[in-house]
Parts: sequence; C-alpha cells; structure tokens
Amino acid sequence: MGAPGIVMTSAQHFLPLVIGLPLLAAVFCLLVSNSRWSARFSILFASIHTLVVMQVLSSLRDSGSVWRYELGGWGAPLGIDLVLDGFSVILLFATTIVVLCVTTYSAAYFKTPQQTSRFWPLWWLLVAGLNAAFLSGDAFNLYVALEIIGLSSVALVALAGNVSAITAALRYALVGLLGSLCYLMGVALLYRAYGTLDLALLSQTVQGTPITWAALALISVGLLLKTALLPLHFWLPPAHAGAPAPVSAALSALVVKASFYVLARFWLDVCSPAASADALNLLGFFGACAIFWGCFAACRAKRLKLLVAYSTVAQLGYLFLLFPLTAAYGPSAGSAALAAVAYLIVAHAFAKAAMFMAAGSIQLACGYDDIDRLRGVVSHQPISVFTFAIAGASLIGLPPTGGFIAKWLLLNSAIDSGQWWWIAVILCGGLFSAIYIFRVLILAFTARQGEQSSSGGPTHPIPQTMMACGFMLAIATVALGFNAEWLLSYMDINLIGFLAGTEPLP
Amino acid sequence: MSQDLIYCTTGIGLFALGLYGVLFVAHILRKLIAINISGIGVFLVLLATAKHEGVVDPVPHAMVLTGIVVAVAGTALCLWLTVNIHCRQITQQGESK
Amino acid sequence: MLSLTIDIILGCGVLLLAFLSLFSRDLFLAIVLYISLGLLVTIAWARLDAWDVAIAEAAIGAGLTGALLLAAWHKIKEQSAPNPSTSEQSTPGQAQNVQ
Amino acid sequence: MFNKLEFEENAKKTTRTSRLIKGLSAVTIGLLGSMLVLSVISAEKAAPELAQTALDSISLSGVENPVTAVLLNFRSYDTLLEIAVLLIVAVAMMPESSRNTSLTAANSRVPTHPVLIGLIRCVIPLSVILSAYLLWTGAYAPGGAFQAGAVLAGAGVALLLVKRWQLNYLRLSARAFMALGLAVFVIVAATVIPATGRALNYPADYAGALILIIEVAATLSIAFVLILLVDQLLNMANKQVKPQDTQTEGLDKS
Repeated sequence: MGAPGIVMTSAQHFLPLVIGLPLLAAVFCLLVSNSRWSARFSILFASIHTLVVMQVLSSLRDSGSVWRYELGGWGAPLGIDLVLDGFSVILLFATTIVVLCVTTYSAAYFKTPQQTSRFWPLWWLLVAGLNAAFLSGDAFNLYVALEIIGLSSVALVALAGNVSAITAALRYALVGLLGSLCYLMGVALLYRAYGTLDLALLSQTVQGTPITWAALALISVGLLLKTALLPLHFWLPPAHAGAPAPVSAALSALVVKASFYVLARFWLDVCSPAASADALNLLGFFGACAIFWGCFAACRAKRLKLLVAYSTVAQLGYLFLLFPLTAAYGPSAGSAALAAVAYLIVAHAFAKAAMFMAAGSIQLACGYDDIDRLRGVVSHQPISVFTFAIAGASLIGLPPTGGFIAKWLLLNSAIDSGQWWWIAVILCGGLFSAIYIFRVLILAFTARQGEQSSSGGPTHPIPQTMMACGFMLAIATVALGFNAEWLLSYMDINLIGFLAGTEPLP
Repeated sequence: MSQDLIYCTTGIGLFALGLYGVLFVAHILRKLIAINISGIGVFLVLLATAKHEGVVDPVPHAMVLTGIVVAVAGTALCLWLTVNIHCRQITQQGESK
Repeated sequence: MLSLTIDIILGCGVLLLAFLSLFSRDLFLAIVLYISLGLLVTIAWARLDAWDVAIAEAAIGAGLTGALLLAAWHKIKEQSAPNPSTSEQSTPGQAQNVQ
Repeated sequence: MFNKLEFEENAKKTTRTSRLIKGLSAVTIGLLGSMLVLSVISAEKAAPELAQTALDSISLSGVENPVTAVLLNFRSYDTLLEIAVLLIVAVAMMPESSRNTSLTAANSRVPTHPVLIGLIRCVIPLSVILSAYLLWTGAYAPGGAFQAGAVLAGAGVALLLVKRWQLNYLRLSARAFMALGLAVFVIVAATVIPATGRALNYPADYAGALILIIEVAATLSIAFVLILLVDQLLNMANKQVKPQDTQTEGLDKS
C-alpha cells in the first residue's frame, strides 16, 4: 500500500525511535519507582535521546529532503506517516536540548519519593507527546499527541501540591480539553469535506470553501486556547508560575510551542487556501497586543516566577507576527519570516527554560521568590542571577544572544514585506522587555541595606547541578547566536506550501 | 433532510450547547458535563460522516473510540483535581477555625 | 420516512436531555440526566451502524464517566457535610436524592 | 472565563449585567452554531474512498472487524498513544502513601447482606466471561480491547464497592499492570522491524496473533487503570491530603 519510490535511508529508522524511547523510559521509570535510580536512568535516557536526535539532524542534512516514515507500512491515506522537515527538525532540536537540561535539573530538584515516583513517568510521557506532535503528519494523530501533552502537563503542574497550583492545573485542564474538542471538531469537518486525515494530502485537496473556513476557525480557536494568545491567555500565568520549576521551564519553553507549531502548519500549509490576509493580520494584531500586555503585566508582577510567566505571554506574541509577515507578500518574505520565527522559538525555548531554572534555584535557596525581597540576591546566588541576566538579554534581543538574531531576522522580513508598523511593535516590545528584566536585575545587584534583609532569613544550599543546568542553557542561548547559519539552513528542507511546492517528496 | 444532516445538526447543536455550558455554568462538575456533551456532539458529526450509501467508513469509528477513551481520561483527571482542591479547602477552613 | 422520523425524534431527545442536564437545578439530577443522555446517544449510534462505538459508549462513555461523576459528587458532598460552616449549600431537594 | 471555579451548588448571584452577557453569548454561540450547520450543508460529503481502501485491505490486516483493523493495524499508532494517555491519568492519580500490603487484600469489612453476596457471585464471573467474549469477538464483530477492559473494570469496581477487596496501587505488580499495555505495544512495534522493515508493520501471517497479544495486554491495563480511577475518586481520604497542607502557600519546595 505504501507509495512506491520512497527511498528509506537507514537513519529514517530513528524516527519511530524518537517517540518510542521516551515511552520506554516512562514505563521504565514507572516500574523502577526508586527516586535515585529513576533519576540516573532518566539522565541516561535523555543523553541517548539527544544522540539519536543529533544523528537525525545530521542525516537529514545529508539527505537534503523531507522524510516520511510509514508506520505500519500502509502509507498515507490509510495509515499514519511520520513526517520530518526543516521546521519540525528545528523544534525537535530545541526539545531535545531543553529536555536534557531539564532532566538533569529535575534529578537534583525533586527529592521526595511521592513526587519522583510520579514526575519521571509523567515527564517522559510529556516528552513522547512533544516528539510525537512535532513528527506527526496526520491531523487526528496530532489530536492524540496534543492530548498527551495537555494531560501530562496538567498532571505535572499539580505535582506542586498546594491548593493554588492544583487550581491552576484544573483550569489548565479545562482549557486544554475544550481546546482539543474544538480542534477535533475542525478535523472532523475537514475529514467530512475531503475524506483524508493526512496533512500532505489535505494540503493538496483543500479549497477555500465555507466548510474549510469553519474548520480552520475551529482548529485555530482550539489551538489558540492551548497556545495562550492574548485574549485566551488567562490560564497560563498561574499554571506556569505555580508549577515546580523544572516543569515551568518545560511548559514555557516547549509545551506552548507544540500547539503553535500545529497552528502554523494549518495556516501556512494545510488550509492555506482558506487563510485570508485579513485573518492573518488579525492574528498578528493579537500577537502585538500580547507583547504589550505581557510586558505590562510582567512589570507589575510581584513574584519572580509570575514575572517570567507573563514574559512568556509577551514572547508568544512575537511568534504570531509570523502570520501577517507571511500574508500575501510573496515567497521570499514568507520563508524568511518562517525561518525567523523557527529561530525565535529555539532562542526563546533556551532562554525561558534557563530563566525558569534560575528563578527556581533562587526560590529554592531563599525560600521565597517575591521580587521586592530579592535585593542583593546576587551576593549569594551569583550563578543564578548571571543565568537570569543572560537569558534576559536574549529575551530583550541584545547582541551576542540568539534572541538578537531572531529579532533581527524578524525585523528584516518586516522591512522586506514593507510592513513598518510591525517594526515598531518589535522594537517597542524589546524595550518593554528590558524594563522588567532590568527591574529584577537592578534589585538583585543592589547591595542590601542594613536590617531590611534580615526578613529574608537564611538561604539554603542548593545542588550545584541545578545551577549548572540553567547556566548551560544560558550559554546555549549565546552559542545559538553564533551558530545561526547552521540552524537556519535546515529551513531549506521544508514542506510548508510556499517553500517547497505541495507535492510530497520522493 | 437526510439522516446524515439530522445527526450533523444535532451534533453541532450539542457542541454549541456544551460550549455555552463550559463558559457560563458555575459548578465545576457541570462544566465537566458540558465538556463531555460537546464531545458527544463532535462524535455525532464524525459518525454521521462515516455512514455512506452502502459502505460504512471504519476510520471515524476508530477515531470516536479513541476520542471516548481520551475524554474519560481527561474527565477523570479533572474530577480528581476537583476533589483534591475541595478536600484541601475544607481542611484549611477547619484549621483556620 | 418512518426511519427519518425516528432520527428526528432521537436528535431532539438528545438535545433536550443535554439542555436539561446542563441547566437542571439539582446537580445529582444533572449527572443522572447526563448518564441517560449517554444511553440515548448509544441508540443514535446504533442507528448510524456504529456498533463498536455503541458498546464503548454504553460501557465507558455513559457508564464509567457517570460513575466517576457520581463518585466525585458524593465525595464533595461528604466532605462539605461535617463542616457546619459550609453546610448551607445542600438544598432540600437534593437531600432527598441522596437516599 | 474560568477564573472562578465553583464547588458549591447554590452559588447563584445573577446580576443584570451578567445576565445580559450570558444572553448575548448564547445568541452569539447560537449564530456561530447555525453558521457551522450552514457550512456543513454547503459542502458535499467526500466520496468514501478511504473506506473502500480500508475495506479492501482488511484481508491483509489479520482481523475481520474493520474497526478493529483500523484501531490495531492501519492506525495502530493512534491507539498506542491513546494507551499512553490512560497511563498518564493513572500515574497522576496514583495514591501518595503506600498501605504496605500485598497487591490485593481482602477487606475485613465483608458484606453480610445475602442479596449483595449472591449478586456479586453472579455478576463477577458473568462480566469476566463477557469481557473475554468481547475481546475475542473483537476480531470478527463489534467489540475489542476497550470495551472488554471497561466491562472487566466494572466487575472490579463492583468488588471494590462491596468492600471485598482492597488494591495496593504502589506495589510493583500494580505498576506492572498499569504499564503492561503500553510496554507490550511498544515492544511488539519494535520487534516487527527486523521482519518487515517498519515499526508497527506486522508480518501478514502473524498479524492476527500479534494483535491478540496487544489486545489482551491492553485489556488488562485498561481494566486496571479504570479500577484505579474509580477507586481513587471514591477513597481519597482526607488524611491522605492533610500533611501537605502545612506547606507554605505558593511555594513548591520539594
């Protein structure tokens, strides 16, 4: 049944492994259930996972074309295909690096057996869901992958164990379920009209008819709920701020990106005939609002983790500038915008994970994370504050970091497409980010004033590995800035409609 | 007016009803019921799509089976969180007295 | 024609039950109505030749979800009851339904 | 939207504005719903080509029931991930403290009501048989792992409800039961690679047997997970939760 003529390189067998390995790790950690051994095995699994993904990256570059892997050997319309192209491989890369660091961080962060016995299986199931979403080439399969991501994230948020975190988890769960249902309704309509679930086949047959508009609208509402774009962002700050620090890092860095990735796939590729320029501009408008509102709320936040969570809302806004920048401005501006956004996703993932890890370390060391009480924290938490500063520089978009390159690419594509107003939005966003980042840094670097600090109490020693993990990610943000060419070259291998034509590759 | 259309309309009606319920019904258990009602609506649309003249398409049936199990899993998780929160709120109220 | 009538009645019944379940005054009644909605929808799925789904819905969708909802309802009620400060939420109509 | 989650039943404070908002929203959702119906009417249903392909490939799938063929062969990857979803919820709802007993323990409070005992004696074996029948018949007729698992879980829940049984969900054997379905599925998916070159691509001769193995494992896991879900909701005692309440609000120190 499989389409003839598809050449399988041996490296393509790594694709199911990328999903199977985390699943096996989850089963393994569930059975072991001993916190020390679970942690060791998880670090081992994360290292193997990284090696496998790196192998996939290098082989994909060698083969130079999009990969399709037919699970079950049935082929596209009947079976489910795994699809790997430049966009998805970049997200896979971001996932694997963040997963490696977060896994090592968590091994030191979680101590009680009640938490570890749940955290490790749930964590690996979340990783499996993320990889499954990035590799999936099937609309319904994406639904199941998004459910895995959503439910495991909810369970991980609830691990924090206090009432406010569990309430945030419940709200998150309701939003997630509602979003999935809207998405599923959209997929049902697409299946009704076009009789297939495969994304590549859909993108060939979809026309701009009312039923496609309805389907795209439903899919978008569902995914926007999960991505937390501005009017639908209400659930994100409490959930991301209330979760345990490593979980917050993964949620902000990866989980919201998964639904954004699916959204981008549908707007730019699968349902592109139904995507009107007005609708794309509207998405961009909400993105711009999210940037300003997120920055404003971050400036007013009382707690450090809440500030970082609001900054996620703002940074997600930048991602949505992709849509107006690609809208009807020809292939060159479109592909440049997509490359910029893919790069921004990676840069933000590294920076935000590093930032949450630093915030978690500070919180663990001091026993609180109220911003007002952070005065002079640099004296006993130098590495964490330094990590926070580098990650913050990337979020603002200061030169040596990945964030700078991403903003610069975005600005370039805004200039190319002649939409000056987005230039203003990008620049102002960076300025406002600087305000809330420096608000924290200035406090952290100010010397303590006499007795005021005594309210802080003694600090607890925290494991060196935790600070090292955050710091490594911050370094990775800078390293990313120097290796932009390498990552961006993957965008040449692209499936998305306006880049590579719509026919599935041989 | 065909069978297909009747069930599609019913399905969309249930979906819309559930949507309204999730947004505007206060009690958390009712919100969950509303989400499940929305789910039934989606399943109805899928199954109505599956029935053609002569052939019945098994693919939507499999999708609905998967959807039912996922919906139960999500509902169970939400209920567990709900009971958990309620438990803690009650004990907190007890302690504060 | 007869089969269409059955379908229309079934569709209206399902919508009515859903409405009642969402907006009924008593929570216990709402859950029971939801379970009966699940059972009614099973018939609709049998009408659509989806026998596998009908069995699964009866067992998992209506049966298990209903059991979970009832369990949670019972739990919430049980926890609230001993605490005098929160006891005012049980309405008279619902006290009868517990039995 | 979900900023206020209500747990009490008679918390109805409808002001005029909120009623206005509700009314407007109802009208909006109604309008959107009718537009959805119109869009569905406007489009023709796609020709059942995929259905035809699926029905033509049934003979290669190792089972005769088309739905089972789709679930466990053509789109088995979806089912694999779906079992992972169940595992997530099971892990999330695992009890926190161990009761330090064996996997199953007879409860001391054995029911004395004769009708109840008689009922249990009939219902339990019947539902086990029904479950096995559903599992077996899934290859030819409606039925399959999920239905069988649900029925089996019904029997287990009945036993729990009459307090004949207690399960210790933290035992290794219990966790093995939970993970069995997913583990067997992943292992089968991987072991067929040398034979056919693709994950989840069963060799035609063994497809039926492999599907049966997966289904049996999945049924046991599903039944166990469902029992866990109901049991945890019913038995979540206040004392389990109390120790953590002393934690400082808003802090997640481990």
